[in-house]
Formats: sequence, structure tokens, C-alpha cells
Amino acid sequence: MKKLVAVFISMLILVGCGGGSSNETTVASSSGAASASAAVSGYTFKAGGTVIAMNAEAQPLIEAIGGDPKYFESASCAFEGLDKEYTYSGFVLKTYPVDDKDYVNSVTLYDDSVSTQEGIAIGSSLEDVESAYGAGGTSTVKEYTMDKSKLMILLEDGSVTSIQYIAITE
Amino acid sequence: MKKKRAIALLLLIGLLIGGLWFLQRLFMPKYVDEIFEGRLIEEYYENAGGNDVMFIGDCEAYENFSPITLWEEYGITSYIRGSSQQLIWQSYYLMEETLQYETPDVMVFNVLSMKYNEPQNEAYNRMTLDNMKWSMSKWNSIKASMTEKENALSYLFPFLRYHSRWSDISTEDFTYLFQQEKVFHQGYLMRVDVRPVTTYPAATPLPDYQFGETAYEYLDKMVALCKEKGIPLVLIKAPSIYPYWYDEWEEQIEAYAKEHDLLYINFLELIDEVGIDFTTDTYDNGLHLNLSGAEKLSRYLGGILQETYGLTDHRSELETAAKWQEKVNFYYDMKADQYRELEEYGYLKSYGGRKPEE
Amino acid sequence: MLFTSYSFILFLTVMFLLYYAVPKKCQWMLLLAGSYCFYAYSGIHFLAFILLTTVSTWYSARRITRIQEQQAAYLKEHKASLDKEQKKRYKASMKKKTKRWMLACILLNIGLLAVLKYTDFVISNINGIFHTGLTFMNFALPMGISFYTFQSMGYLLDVYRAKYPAQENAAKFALFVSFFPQVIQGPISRYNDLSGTLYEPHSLEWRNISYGIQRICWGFFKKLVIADRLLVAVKSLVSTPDEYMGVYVVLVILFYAIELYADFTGGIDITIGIAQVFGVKLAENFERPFFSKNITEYWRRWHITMGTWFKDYIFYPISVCPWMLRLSKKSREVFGKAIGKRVPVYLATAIVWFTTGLWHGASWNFIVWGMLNFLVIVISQELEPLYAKFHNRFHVSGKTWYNAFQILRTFWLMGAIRILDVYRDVPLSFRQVGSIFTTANWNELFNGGVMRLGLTMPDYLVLVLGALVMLAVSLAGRSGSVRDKLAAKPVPVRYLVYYVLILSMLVLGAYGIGYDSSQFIYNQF
Amino acid sequence: MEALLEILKGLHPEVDFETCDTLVDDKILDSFDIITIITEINTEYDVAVPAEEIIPENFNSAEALYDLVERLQDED
Repeated sequence: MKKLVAVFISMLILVGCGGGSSNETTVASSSGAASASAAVSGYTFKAGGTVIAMNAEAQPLIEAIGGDPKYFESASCAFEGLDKEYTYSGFVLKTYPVDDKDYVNSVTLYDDSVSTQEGIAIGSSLEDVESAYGAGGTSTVKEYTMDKSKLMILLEDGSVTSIQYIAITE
Repeated sequence: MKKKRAIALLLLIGLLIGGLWFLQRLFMPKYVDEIFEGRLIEEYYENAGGNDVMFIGDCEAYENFSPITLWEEYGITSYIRGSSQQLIWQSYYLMEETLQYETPDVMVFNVLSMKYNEPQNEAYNRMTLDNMKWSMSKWNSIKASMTEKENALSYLFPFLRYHSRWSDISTEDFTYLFQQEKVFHQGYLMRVDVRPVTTYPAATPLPDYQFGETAYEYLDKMVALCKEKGIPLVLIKAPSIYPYWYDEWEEQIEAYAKEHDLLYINFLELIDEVGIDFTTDTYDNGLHLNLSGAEKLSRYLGGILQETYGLTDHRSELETAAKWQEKVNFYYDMKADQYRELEEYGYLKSYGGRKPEE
Repeated sequence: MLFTSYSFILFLTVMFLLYYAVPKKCQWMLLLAGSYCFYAYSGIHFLAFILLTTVSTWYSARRITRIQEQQAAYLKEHKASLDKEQKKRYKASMKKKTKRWMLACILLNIGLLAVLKYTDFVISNINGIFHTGLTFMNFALPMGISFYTFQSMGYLLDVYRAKYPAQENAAKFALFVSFFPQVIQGPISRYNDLSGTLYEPHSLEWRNISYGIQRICWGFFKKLVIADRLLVAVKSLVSTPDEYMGVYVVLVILFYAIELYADFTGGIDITIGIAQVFGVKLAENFERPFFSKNITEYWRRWHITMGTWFKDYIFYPISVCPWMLRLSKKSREVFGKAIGKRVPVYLATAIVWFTTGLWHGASWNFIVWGMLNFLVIVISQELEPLYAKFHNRFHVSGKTWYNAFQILRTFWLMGAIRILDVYRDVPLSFRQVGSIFTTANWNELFNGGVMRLGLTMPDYLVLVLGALVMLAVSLAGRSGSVRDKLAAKPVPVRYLVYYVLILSMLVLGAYGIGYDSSQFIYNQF
Repeated sequence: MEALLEILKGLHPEVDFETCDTLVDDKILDSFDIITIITEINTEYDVAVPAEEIIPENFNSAEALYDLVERLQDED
């Protein structure tokens, strides 16, 4: 009868020689690894020194921004958990609850005292928007998605009327 | 041998069906300790019949109007067929179903759900649809409401959806297996606590303000259904300050009402006439009115309805009055109990109130 | 169409009712129609591929048999007038003709499989090596293409070797290729085993129905209650590997071993159960694999029909082909008898395991998985004398504790190799296995770390109970069929077992909203 | 015949090849042994056993194996 060698000694020898080029072919089986863990990236908004990324935990950001935002909270129709809204000068930060923590749901710029990191603000022209982000939709509604965030820019006769960073939560 | 096996097989199948039917009742959520909005639809069937005014809509309907006040002030008999985040096609099919049970004098529909054009959320769907009695209206409503991950079979056999609740079954699931406690007042969910409005939500601009085709399709269907049955349809917008009611939406509804010759009342523009005071009349910073707010709103609306449609005052009819007296007593008993809980705990502990965090 | 979808169960019931309603001689036609509807459900355009394989194999096989018959008739007729040399030359020329047909058919079908399945893999490697920016083709893979292609090629090679004549009736052959329960994930049947039971008329026999349905329910129980539930934990462990190292990798090995076993054997039980309900006998694909004491025994118990297929159609032909015999003779002269003896065997084994790995999936993970299997086989083969000496001194073989040690060793070794299926790429898999020894976080097992994987305590309870039930059934299965033993039990006990099985499957099954009853691991091949 | 027995003894000294006729069925010979036997036969008797001949009937006993070798010898 065939006998087998001590198990992990052979495994250890093999550990060194991790074969093949390390390309990123995803494993075929359905239980294969999902895509890379969602690093915090995508479109972010800079409020003073604080960088606000979509789906990021809201509490530390709110403390970092500081100031005295106008606060409004709204319970969902039947279930617990509150959607919260913090109105700062120039932008509104909205959050959504998961278990007992709040996460960034959207940031809406409503006047030209603030702008995106790419330099687009309320009143910027269509050309500025397209040069900064590319075509991305019609002349009145521009949408750009990157990782878990979507940047939506609304325009009326060629000038920006609203800029919104929206979190994508599947 | 063959006969013995056939009997054993039939017994097995019988026991299986019986077992599964029992487990289905056991696993169905009972919505007892919280989220009792899940029982709104179910309570209608015992109170069906004899309602002159029928309210239909989402939480802006079942939390802002008090049928008991309409009865006490004007002798109008009414019922609210509301449910959480009730979508417009669900409202239409509920309206269709209600007309199997009775023919009201006036149909009142809250237009907020015009903003949703596709199926939204499985949990809300289940709460609106699961406890509807089986009819073509229910089946059509299910098909119109299902999100893609839902399966019609799991509505036919809710066991297929709720079997995973086996691990969190509690005593309530057994006690409320077959009967339920009454908790609503003709479909109105009472809340006496107060959380004043401190700020108003910002109006985030939308890429497109036009209501969806499906929304308009079902609104048209409602109008057609009411016209066919000769029932006047009243469109209303409850005075909730959130979700924000955009002016562009308002223009569309006003145009639609004029075009179809419908009465449309936007209570957001009548806050003073109705006498609503947002420091005392709301229990969640302006999203929904509390009891005092709902009574004011009902008093105002009752006047308009009676004047416009000449609704009969049933208070003089002995039999109806006796029936409604029970409902009135239940109304005041709960009102007293809610105030007691406010005294004792500082919040509505067993009525879904929110614990004030110090 | 998933085995665990409602539409499949409806399809099955309809097929069952029709099957025993239609006249017996058209039962196989109904199966054919049903199989093609089932296949079309996964995508009408995929029918073209399975039809192409069916027609090409059927036609080539018929031509080969025609040539072989011609050869036999010719030789019989000229028995006297031809001498040995002429006969040999004639046979060689005929052999060449059949070989041409065989090779053409194999090239077409294996070529088709290769193009559909491996083009993107090749492109990604070219991009990787030459940093070119070739775009991926993203070919959609027809359902079960790897299974029905191999099954058809097996048939072709059997006909080429004159094991049995080709099937004349194209429709009957089409049923052999596309028989609906097995087209998704096997078992890979042999034509001579399957053709009899598949085409014969079957009368409604209570034993077939009862045993078939029992096996289907048992398959669903393993799939829904254990595999799909455990998959939740496996996915969370694997999707963020940096977070779950050390002892968690041991969990991945354990969980994935049980999950894959329950998922694959469950799927095969459903397949064989369905066939049995229709009176068709399919080959067994598993024989209590986790009781194997060494790797060669493991590969005789796990996915048996794949193992025998590779042995009969790749391993033996390669190791006895003239080219290989010459190579072994030459290496015997150059390196001496010891090496010369090993060359053909090991080279053939390497080729077999490379192709097995590649067949499992178009990625380095599976190729390395194949080669690791090869390596362990070779190492155990080489250390054979060392082991023999060990046993002469200690006389432990056969002792229960030693058996248990061997079983556990094989379980964990195969488990460690198998996790190449689940991790994103090869280096990550090795790093994770390495981390078992470098990261000492065994305390995480007890401080609730395990609770973050998406499973609650009741879930783990169900999993432990489920695993014990599977173990008990396997142990009972060693000495004869479990269902026979069950049939021997008195009626109330028997029906109680059915009742509990069906109820627990329906109640505890991880299906519906929240658990998207995932594809069978193997069936996107 | 003796040479053939030599080859078989070389693989499994503990097996009595004269009488045993279930070498494959009882899994005494596994696929490795079969290939080694075939390569040995090839060098010993200069006969190439084709893949289709690798069936249990031919390998279950020493006699069956020897008959196979003889049959292949007079064929070519």
C-alpha cells in the first residue's frame, strides 16, 4: 500500500516557490475571492482640511470639520435608524445608519463658496466640467462614477447649478 | 403491501402539508413589540364596510389623519388603508380591493408616493402585501411591486421567505399565532409624544423632477377606477416637512388635478389655516404629526369634505353610533395610556417611541 | 437553471409525470426533448455548441465504425489469399484512416473548448509577460461544456479502439451527450455503461421512485442546509484575506473542505437521484473520499468518473505510446534502470495532473493545484521504501489510531491544496497557508472572532449537526447501501426519517432572500 | 513466462503471482504498476501493449498477461 510523507514538510518546501506570474485572473469558482477589498477611494470632497469620502464613517469626519452645522434627522418610515443631515456653509453632508454607526451618504454643494478638488463650483461652465471630468452625460445632467462613489453635476444653460457626491451602496 | 404503502405515503404528505402550514404561521413575523406598522393592512378586514371616506397612502396618510375626530366632529365614518412606504401601484390595487368590500362616498389619496417609479424595498413590500387577503388585486400588486431578487412563489408560500426565522422565534410568535391585538384606530397610528421641528431639511436639487411614467399610469388608473364607480377622488399632500416636496412636483400635481377636474389640497400651504404648530404638533421633528396635529388636520379636512360632498352625519344613527362609541372609547383609553407612559418613562416605551438619549 | 431553483423543481415534476405517461418506447425521446429544453433554458444560443459536439462526434464515430466493419469484412473475405505482411499493411492503412477521423473530431471539440475557456487566460498571460494591452474576449461558456465534451470524446476514443460500435441513431446519441441531470456537473458517463439503462423503456417501479426521491432530498439537504450556509463564512474569510490569516486559514481549509464536499456530493446525489427516478442508473462519483488514507486512494474516491476518464484517455495512452516507450528506453540507457523505470510513469502523471488542473479552470490557481497533486503523489511514491522500513520496525499499519492519523493527514493535506480554488491567486494562497505557522492567533477561535463571518451561533449548531449527520450516513454507508438499511426499518420509523429530512431541508435550508442559493461550485464549467 | 514473473516479483515481492488472478480487481496492481509492467514487457519482449489492451481481463493474473504478450507477438 502506498504510504504518504509527513504532511507539512512538503508543504513548507513548496511555500517558497509560489509559481506562476502573479496576474490578477479571478478564480473561476463561484466561491472565489471577491474583488479587492473596497479601499477608500473614488470621488472625495475636501472641506477645509478634512477629506470626505463616500461610505466613510461619518462621526470622525464631523468632529474633524467642526463648526456648528445645522442638524436635521429623519427616521425611516417604520424601521429604526436615523438618516442625518448636517448643513455647513456651502455644503450639506448626509449620513445613513448601519447597525449603530453612521456612514457618509452624500455631500451636496449649494453655493460657490466651496468647490470640488478638481476646481469645479456652482456657476462653473460646461467646458470646465467636461475638461475636468470628461463628457459623462447630457448638457444638463453629468454623472461620473468611480469605485463606490458617484459625482453628479447639474447644469442650466451652460452653468453649474448643483454638485453632489453620492455614495453607491448595493 | 401496496395499499399499506399508499396510506403511509398519504399520511406523510398530509403531515408534511400540515406541518408546513403551521410552521408558516409560526414563522410569519407578528410585528408585535416593534414595527407594528406591519399589521396595518390586516386590521381593515374586521372593520370593512360602512366607511364613507377612504384614505389611501403611506405613513403620511396613516399618521396625519384621525378618523375618530372626523366621527366626533362631523359624524363622518372613515378608514385609512395605509402602510409604510406604500407605493402608488400598491395604493391603486388596495383601492381596487377595498371596492370589493364597500363603496365609500369619497376616496382620499396622498400623492407623495408619486416620487417612486420602480419597486423599492423588499421589507416594505412584505409589510404591505403579506397580510392582504388573496385576490387578483393582491396578485397584481405583488407582480408590480417585486424587486428583482424577490420571487412570486415566496408570496404564494411565505414559508419560503420566512423559514430562516427559525433561529429567532420567540414566545410572541406562539401567542399571536392565530389572533392579533387591535392597535390602530380605523387605520390611524396614534402618537401623543412631542419632538418639535428645530430645522428644515435642505432641498437637494434633482437631476429630473418629472414624475415617472409608471407613477402617472397608476394615478390615471385610480382616476379611471373612481370615475367608473362614481366616487370623487381627492388628492392631498400631508404637511410633512420631509421628504422635501419640490415646487416642480407641486406644479405637476396641480396641473394634473385641474386637467382631471379633481380636488387637490396641499396642507403644506395651509399650515396656519389648519392651525398646525410645529413645536407641539409633531412627534419626530416634522416628519409626522402627533395626535393633536392629526386632530387639527382632520377637523379642517372634515369641514371641506362635508361642505364639498355633503357627507351624511351618522351620529344620529343609533346602530352606527353604538359601533363607533366602542372605537371612540378604545381611542381615549389608548390616549390616556400613552400619556401615562410619557409620565412614567419619559417616552412611549410600548408604542414605538424613541428613547431620548441624554 | 440551478438545481435549487423553483423552476427546476417544476420542470422535474412535469418531466416525471410525462415520463410515465408517454408510451414506453418514446420515453427516451421525452428525455431528449426535456434535456434540450433544460439546456436551452440556460441560453438558446448555447444549443449550437452542444449540437456541434453531438453531431461531429456522432458522425466521426459512425465513419470510424464503418471503416472498421469494412476492414473486418475485407480481411474475412481475403483470409486465405493475403499473407501476414499484406494484412499488416492493410490494417495499418485502415488504422490511419480511422485515426484521421478521430483526430479531426478531437481537434474540433477540444479546440472549441480551449478557445471558449482559455482564450482570456492566454491573453491575460500575454499581457502580463509582454505588457501588451490586448482586450479580453469574454466568451460566455456554454453550460457544462467541459463535462459533455469529455464525455463525448471518451465515447469517440472507445469507438476508435473498437470497444463497441458507434450509435447509429443520432437522436439517441444526442440524449447520451445532453441527458439533463448530468450535463451540468457530471458524472462523466461511459457510453457502454449508460446506453443500456438510458434507452431501455422503464416501467413505474416504486423502488426507483422512492430511492430516487430519497437521494434527491439527501442531496438538497447537504446542498441547502450545509453547503450554502457554510459558503457565507467561506466567502467572508476569503474576500478579505489580509484580515483573516493564521488560524482563520485553518478554518478556510476546514470550512471549504466540508462546503465543497456537501455542495459537490449533494449535486451529484441530486443528479443520480433524478436519473434513478427515471429508471436510469448513473455511475457513482464519490465513495466516502474523506476516509482515504493517502492521496492515490483519495483520487480513487473523489470525482471518480473524472479520475477514471483521465486515466483511460490520457494517462494510459500517453504512457504506452511508442514515443514514450522509446524515451524510457533511452533514459534507461543514459541514467540507468532506476530512473528509466520512473520516467514514463512520472512524465505521464505530470501531464495528467497539468491537464486536470487546467480542466478545472482557466487560471494559474488550478494549474498549480494540479501540479501540487502531482508533486505529493510523486513524493509519496518515492518515499515508499522508507515507509516500508518504518512499518517493518513498528507494525502500526492497520491499528485504528494509525488509520485515523492517515485519514486526518490526507484530509488536511488535500484541504490545504484545495484552497487554491478560493484564493484570488497563487502567491496569496501560499502566503495564507504559510501564515498558519507564522501568525499565532489561535486565541481568535475563542474570543468571538469566528462570529464576524456572517454566521450566528444557531448556524454553527446546524452546521455541526449537519456534519455529524453526514459522517453518520457515510459510516453507515461503508457496509452496504444506507437506503436498503432504511428500507428494512419498520414503516413508522422510515417515514419519520423522510419527514424529518424534508422538513429540516425546507426549514434549515439556506435559500431565499439573504442567502442567494449560489451556483454549484462546479457547474459553471 | 519466468521473465514476466521476475518483473511482477520486482514490483510486489509479497504477492504470489502464480495463483492470484484478481490482481487488478483487488487493487493489488495500481495504474503505476501497470505502466511499469508494460514498459518492462516492452524492453523484455519488444512488444508494445496498446492502451485499449489495458483492461482488467488482461492484467488480472500472470497467465492472462502472458497470453496477451504472446498474442501481441504473433500479431506483428
